[in-house]
Amino acid sequence: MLDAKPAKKLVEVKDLKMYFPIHSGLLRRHTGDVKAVDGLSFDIFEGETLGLVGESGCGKSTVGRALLRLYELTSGSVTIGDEDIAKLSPEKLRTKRPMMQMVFQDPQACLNPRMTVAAIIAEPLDEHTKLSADEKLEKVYELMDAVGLNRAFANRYPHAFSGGQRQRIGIARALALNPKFIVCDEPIAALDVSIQAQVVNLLEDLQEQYGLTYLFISHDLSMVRHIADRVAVMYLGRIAELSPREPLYADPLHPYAKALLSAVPDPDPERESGRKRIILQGDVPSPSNPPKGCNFCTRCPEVIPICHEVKPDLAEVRPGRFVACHLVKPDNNTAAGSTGLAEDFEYNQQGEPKQ
Amino acid sequence: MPDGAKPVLDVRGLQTVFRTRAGDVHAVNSVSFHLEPGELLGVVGESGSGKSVTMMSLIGLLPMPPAEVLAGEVMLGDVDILKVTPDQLRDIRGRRIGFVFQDPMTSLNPVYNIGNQVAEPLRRHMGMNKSQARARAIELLELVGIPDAERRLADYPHQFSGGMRQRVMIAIALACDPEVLIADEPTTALDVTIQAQIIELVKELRTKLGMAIVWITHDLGVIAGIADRVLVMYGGQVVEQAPVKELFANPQHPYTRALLKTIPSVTGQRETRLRVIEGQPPIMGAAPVACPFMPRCAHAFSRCGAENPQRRAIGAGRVGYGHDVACHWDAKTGGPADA
Amino acid sequence: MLTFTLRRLLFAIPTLLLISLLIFLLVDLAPGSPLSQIPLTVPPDVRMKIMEAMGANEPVFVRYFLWLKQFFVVEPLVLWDHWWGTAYSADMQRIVSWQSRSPVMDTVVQRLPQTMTVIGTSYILGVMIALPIGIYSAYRQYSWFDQIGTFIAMIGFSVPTFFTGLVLILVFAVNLHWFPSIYDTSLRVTDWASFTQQVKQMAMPVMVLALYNAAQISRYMRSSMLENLGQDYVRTARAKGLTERIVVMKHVVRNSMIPVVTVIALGIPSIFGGAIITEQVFRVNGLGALLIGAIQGSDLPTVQTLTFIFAVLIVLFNLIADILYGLLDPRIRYD
Amino acid sequence: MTDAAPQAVKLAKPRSQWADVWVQFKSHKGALVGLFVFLSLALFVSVGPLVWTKDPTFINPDAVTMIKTRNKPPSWEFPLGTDQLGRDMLARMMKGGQTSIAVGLTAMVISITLGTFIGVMAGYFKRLDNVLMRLTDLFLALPLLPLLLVMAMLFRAPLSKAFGPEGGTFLLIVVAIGLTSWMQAARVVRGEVLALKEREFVLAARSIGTPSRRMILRHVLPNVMSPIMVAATLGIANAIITESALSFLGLGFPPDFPTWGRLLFDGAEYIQQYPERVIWPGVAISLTVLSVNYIGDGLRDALDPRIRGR
Amino acid sequence: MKLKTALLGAACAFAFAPAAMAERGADGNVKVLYSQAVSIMNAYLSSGTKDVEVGSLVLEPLAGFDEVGTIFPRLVTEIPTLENGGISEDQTSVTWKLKEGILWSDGTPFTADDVVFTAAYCMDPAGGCAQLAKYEGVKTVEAVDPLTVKVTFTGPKPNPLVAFVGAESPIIQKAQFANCLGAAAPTCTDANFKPHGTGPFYVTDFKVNDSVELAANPNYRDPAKPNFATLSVKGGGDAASAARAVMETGEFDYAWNTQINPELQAQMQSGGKGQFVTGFGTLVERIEMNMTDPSPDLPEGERSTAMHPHPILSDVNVRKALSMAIDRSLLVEVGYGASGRPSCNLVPAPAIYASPNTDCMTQDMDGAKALLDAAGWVVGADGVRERDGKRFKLVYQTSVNPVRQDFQALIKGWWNELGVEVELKTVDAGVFFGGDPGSPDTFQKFYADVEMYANNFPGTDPEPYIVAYTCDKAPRPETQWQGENINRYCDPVFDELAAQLIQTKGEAERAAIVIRMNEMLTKDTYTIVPLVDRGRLSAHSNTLGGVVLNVWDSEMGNVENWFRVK
Repeated sequence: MLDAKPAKKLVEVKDLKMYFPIHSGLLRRHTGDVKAVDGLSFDIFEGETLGLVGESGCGKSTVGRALLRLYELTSGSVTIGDEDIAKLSPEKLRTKRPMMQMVFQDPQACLNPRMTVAAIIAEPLDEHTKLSADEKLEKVYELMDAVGLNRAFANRYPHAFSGGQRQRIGIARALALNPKFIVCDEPIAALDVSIQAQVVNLLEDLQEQYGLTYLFISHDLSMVRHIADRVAVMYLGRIAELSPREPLYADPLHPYAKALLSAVPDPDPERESGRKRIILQGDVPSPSNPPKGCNFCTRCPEVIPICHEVKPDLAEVRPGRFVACHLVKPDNNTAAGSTGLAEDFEYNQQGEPKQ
Repeated sequence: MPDGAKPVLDVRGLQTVFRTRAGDVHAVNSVSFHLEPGELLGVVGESGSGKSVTMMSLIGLLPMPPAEVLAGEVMLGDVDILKVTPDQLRDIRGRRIGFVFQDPMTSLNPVYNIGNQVAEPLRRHMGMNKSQARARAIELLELVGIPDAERRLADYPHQFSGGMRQRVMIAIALACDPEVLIADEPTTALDVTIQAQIIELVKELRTKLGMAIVWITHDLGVIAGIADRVLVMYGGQVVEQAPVKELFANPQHPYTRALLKTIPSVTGQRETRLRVIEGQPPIMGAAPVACPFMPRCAHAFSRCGAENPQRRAIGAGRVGYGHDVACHWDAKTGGPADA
Repeated sequence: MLTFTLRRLLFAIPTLLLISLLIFLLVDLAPGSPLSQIPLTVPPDVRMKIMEAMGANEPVFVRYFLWLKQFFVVEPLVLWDHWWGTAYSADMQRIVSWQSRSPVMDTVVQRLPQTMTVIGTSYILGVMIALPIGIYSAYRQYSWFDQIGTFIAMIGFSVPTFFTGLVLILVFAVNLHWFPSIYDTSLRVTDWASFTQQVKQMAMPVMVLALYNAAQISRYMRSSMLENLGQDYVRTARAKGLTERIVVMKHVVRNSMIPVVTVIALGIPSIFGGAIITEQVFRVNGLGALLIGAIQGSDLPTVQTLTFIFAVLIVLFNLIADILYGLLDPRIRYD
Repeated sequence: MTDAAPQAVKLAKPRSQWADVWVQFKSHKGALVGLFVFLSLALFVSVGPLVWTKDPTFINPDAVTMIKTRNKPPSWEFPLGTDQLGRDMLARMMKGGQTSIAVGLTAMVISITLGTFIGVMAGYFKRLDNVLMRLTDLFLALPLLPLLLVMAMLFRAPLSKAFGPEGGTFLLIVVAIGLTSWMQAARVVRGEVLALKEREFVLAARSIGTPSRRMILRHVLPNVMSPIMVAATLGIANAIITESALSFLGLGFPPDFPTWGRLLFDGAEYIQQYPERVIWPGVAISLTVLSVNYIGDGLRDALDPRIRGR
Repeated sequence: MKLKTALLGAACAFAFAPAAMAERGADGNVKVLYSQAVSIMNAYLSSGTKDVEVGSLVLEPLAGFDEVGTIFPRLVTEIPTLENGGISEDQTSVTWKLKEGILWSDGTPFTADDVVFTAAYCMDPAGGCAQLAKYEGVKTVEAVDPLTVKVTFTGPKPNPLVAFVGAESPIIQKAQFANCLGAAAPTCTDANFKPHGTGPFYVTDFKVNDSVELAANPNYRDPAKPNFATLSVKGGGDAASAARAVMETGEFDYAWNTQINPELQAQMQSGGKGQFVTGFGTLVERIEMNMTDPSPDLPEGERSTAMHPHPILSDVNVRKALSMAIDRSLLVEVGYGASGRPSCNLVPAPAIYASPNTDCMTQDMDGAKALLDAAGWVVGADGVRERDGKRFKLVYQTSVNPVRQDFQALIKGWWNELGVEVELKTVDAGVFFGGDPGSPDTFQKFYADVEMYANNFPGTDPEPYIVAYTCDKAPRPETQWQGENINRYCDPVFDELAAQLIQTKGEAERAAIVIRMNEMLTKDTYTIVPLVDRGRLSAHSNTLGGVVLNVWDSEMGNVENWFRVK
């Protein structure tokens, strides 16, 4: 990602909203919405990894699924390549599917327990190609090689594998149709520590090998730090901060990002004992009834009166860094101060203010 | 911590096996450790390393059958709790040893209100009547930081958030002022900000109440921040034991060393590529003859396959106190350790 | 919870109307004529006259709407009049049986006590037997008790009740003379003697049905218990040092009861109609016997009304089951 | 430690999950005995008549002989005795068993197919859910007896004409039982499908673009097999008992066409003089139902991965 | 001869008879079991035997039949005859003289007005009276004075003692039923369930289709009767368990219609708790031959009509052969035991009407085969007879009933032996006898080659019964498939005899014609193949005395004489 070649936008999300209606009362009238995703805009560039972090219930998984239109969007657009997939007909969507794939969280649940590994990996091929059985098998073997699975396991059932191996099967399936864009929905959350690294390394290798673009959804900030080029921090259906990796981890701007980072325990007693923790009070409000104004205002240690009134927009406050906070004002020298290679275009891309 | 102070809990040679249709699974193999008064002992290991089973079996919470404790003694003060009658054991559980489990969503009974569940151990062990138990329950909930505790007594678990539920679990575990609190991955199911809250809470309660704590986790980060001493488990046995700073600064076992390297951090240097421990965690089966980590160990040599290493002390002190490791390989010399 | 209940009630109305139409048409289409009871000696023209007098030769839809009106307007009014001594329904045509030429509802009301006492007792008894068996079987899964319980339960629903009933009669009535083989519906319980007599005459039908009911419910209880015994909160309860009795009886049973109570509630409508054969065997002339008699006599108004009442009961107990579920499970109650 | 046992399976040689199911099934003693008993019964009724070739409906036309052979106790000539018309009970038991077991199996297939279809449709397609579940409620509320009478009247004659009196009645009975017993299966399957729809592999298949039809066939149906199998075994038992109740009501097979249910009902009248007349069919029905129930129990355990692990 | 058993029973009973002047109600309670439950006490709204008979405990006709079929007065002083002038010379009117001083159970006097009202009640065209046939040909019923009733007919009536005679046409109380005329009849639930009567009992509690509690009528005309203070009737269940309740458990004193297999009868009888009583009436189980073609290939409306004669059964020799193959005594032994006897007659009783015809009594398999051979039906390759490529195959239907099913199996066996292929069909009794023109399975529609059922006639006069076999009484689409000539038998000679019978007065002459007609249907043409003369079989406990099984009227016609054997 850090090469100088000007990157192309692969995914462009504009004002994405995913509301899940709440029906209540005698006649099941529509009385409200769970605002799982409430107006999200961001881009993903070809070949990069965008990390999407946040706590459970913040809507990050919903974003991933909405991007592949596994849910019908409430509003907004998701342009992948050059088509708005939110508006595609079911048939067009089907032909579009090979280019965008997904890796799931639970390696146990995401594999059909009644299918063999070969059948699972071949399923996308069955759906979208007209290969002969032999060609398919050959392709399956190639994919198994690519993800580091022994070909001899092709006829086994998922339950005979360990978690890490299952996740490899899931990755092989996602790769089968040579996708350009893969949504990794918490792919390592259910794995053991020693296995997480294996999977992350595999994902990185594959990215390099196939020129993949990832949306890497995770609650594990340290892993995201490792794999992502840019990171979006979500809170209660909105993006709190979207920044390139290094500046974010070195100097988080949004109070929530600060708290989040400070809460991650560090596996080093020396550093850990020296760190100043920001302990947030209370719980995340319900997405069906988010607070007025800034959605973080109920827990924000730095809250000021305006936060309870006005919803802050996601604005670029530093070159390439977008923050939705009343406390973080754009630097005056933003335009001039852009130094980083990547930051440059990111600024240009994201610079359009939106309502 | 003075070496040799009388431990509140002393576990020696604990061995637990699951009798399954596919054969016996030796889940815990000769695990020994002790817990000193007021100490927080961290137990780390991946899933399947036997850390939870160890704690469950010493207090008789495993379903038996299929589980069976083959050998060992567990001294709680002067009592070997593996040898007491079930009734005596029940008098100990909840009274002298408190338990906090991983998943606060499922660990509370969904059909009884919180007040009822907090009061249960009080009425069972402390002989309190209804109103006494209720008053104490309010105190306890306030202690664990549940706002508006009196009103919330009548609420049901599903009306609490995950963090609040875990606070309730802690209140239940602490209800009878136990000498030992065993916390089995208490923050794993929680978000990081909530995890931070709970860790703060436990630290605070520890200074306030002074009980000894066993904290089971797979997260070395959590251990680094909270534990006094650490037990590293792998393949159903203790592979390394050391005070926390010593362990992180000077890990001895190849597994500990590799593990520490695989974990990325939000601070410090970012590695361009993660280190990995190749291979898969061991499958528990028959009682091990070889070192369980041998198939994944970069330093393995012939002896590792022939003999399961005993724990040996590093530096001064005896095994179980100070720093010890169960490995044939010597990290200092990079060669076989002397037997 | 209240809106949920109201909503379900609202939904029940179109469902019931549709069911009533279907039942009406179905029963009407069924072969058989009310005249089959009349001896062949009665000449055909007299038969036609009888049919006319019954209104049996009206077109089916005319009869349907008339029946609807009678069921939903006239009969409730009659009930109202009965309670409050008014006379709104004085000149209205009620639903009249073709067999007895008397209002069907009166017969239903007359039959209810028998059905309630015998079939109800057997159901309650069945539940009372089933629950401890189910609980203990699950607690000691695969023990001898469990195996034997399973075996008896399976025998319980593999033997037809007409057979069990017959065997009981031969053993207890013919050979041992313990219990009467025929149920006396006119027995009034006034003193100890008549009470023992009532108990005696209920013994056999209750045994037959209780065995059958207990067999089913104990299976549900057992599997529900098994499901809950493995839950985390059971471990929590044990970790608190509670005794096994409290762990099982307070924590596991209460949770296991939630689905079982639903099953029990849903089974109640079947006790009104499902015990037809047992009622026949012991001549407990309850609602089931009324229905089978009406079917045999092609007494369409009675069949239609009774089956519709059963349908109403099924819908009603479905609703009650849902509400009970909510009451037992706070997670639902507060949503 | 929770996944210790599944891992233990890992190093064993690869085998299909059906092999696992069989291994687990084998360890359920009751189920194994049940399977043995059921197969024996099936063999008895299918191969038996080839060995024991007496005509089950044969009545000796010579009155004197017929009188002599009435109500015989078991003997070498009539191993299970004879009935009130001198017909051989062993032959009748075999013939009756053929019908009863065939009715049980076929009715079960119909009811399970219907129940599964409706359950899957309701669970998978949200739009159909309400309609189909109301339909299920409706069928639950329908009176069985008049429904059977109607079906008998409307279809008996054309079916008899097309398939002969026995074939026609057979079809009528199995369809009638099937049509009135699918509701439980539909409810259970719907519940399972609803839960299954939340599983990630269904989401994964959707992200691949698998159309609904293949989604159901490939991902949904195989995973609801366990409750279906259990419902199926219970369905066999239920159908055999229902058939006996139909014989009781005279809606069953032609009178000279024995089934276990009819033999039991006919024998009930003679229970005091010739108790064996009810014992044979009674034991046969009970054994079938029991064995099938035990098979169902074993299957339920074997098909449930959580139990299988233990 | 025919009533031997019943008479013996009666003789026994009298042997134990208590002192003549017993006190009313001294014997406490008697319990009666009916395997069909009583649904109404008013015989005019239901002609079910159970309703009529239980109703007869309360409501009485003017005259009844005794156990040998002789008419005797109940509420009248004497039976009207030509001799005593009660019947007019031209046989167009009957005058009944009522007994004096008879009271209804509510204490009001019984008068001629009640009789007049009863006729008006049943003859009301909107009432749907089930016993309308009893009043056929009645022009007027008038009260000459409070104790005299005159019934006038539209024309001469050879047998004028039909209305008000027998349990089917009892007298109901005008005061109670005054508002129940015509369409209002069914609305009088209370009157229909608890009618005031002149009989020995009155209803204290009525549970529809379940049980009836009765108590001795305080105003009964014989101050010493009935012996029992109360009588309970319980209904429901099957015959076997009813018999068991009397014969084995002793829970009941009397069980109605305990038709069970002969062996069970014998076993229960040996128990010593009770006994079976039998009486023979006119009920004959028979096989009816379809003279028309029931083939389903024919269009609806032509099937089983005179348009197409039956392809096989039209040949009298074939019918005869089928009859000859049947061993009737075996049927009796298997199905009825003491309560049945072989019969070759459609009209088996009363004695003067019964033909001496016995030629069907012995089975003749060889003769039957010879007849079929002669008729051109030769045994084919698979043992089934054929003629001109047509297989000898019959569909044999009857209602669902265990005994009938045994009969079907036996007869099928014999016919198979003849080389006849038989398909059995059973129809639910409600459908079979239901007469629904829309159903294909009614006995009238006769969509089968042969069918089996039993029928009889009420009272002692076979005229309406036998004259129903005329050509115009055949069920066919034009008559909505109604009619009693089930076989579609059609013979002008028979029709002529029928017309003659209606005109004939003298009993002997009438009997001769009836016998002739009976033989035409049976032994001449084998259109109707009688099988068994079925008697009533009831059971009573040994502690119940005075039971006389009456088959010509209500079975419990002498209930006032029942007593407890001490």
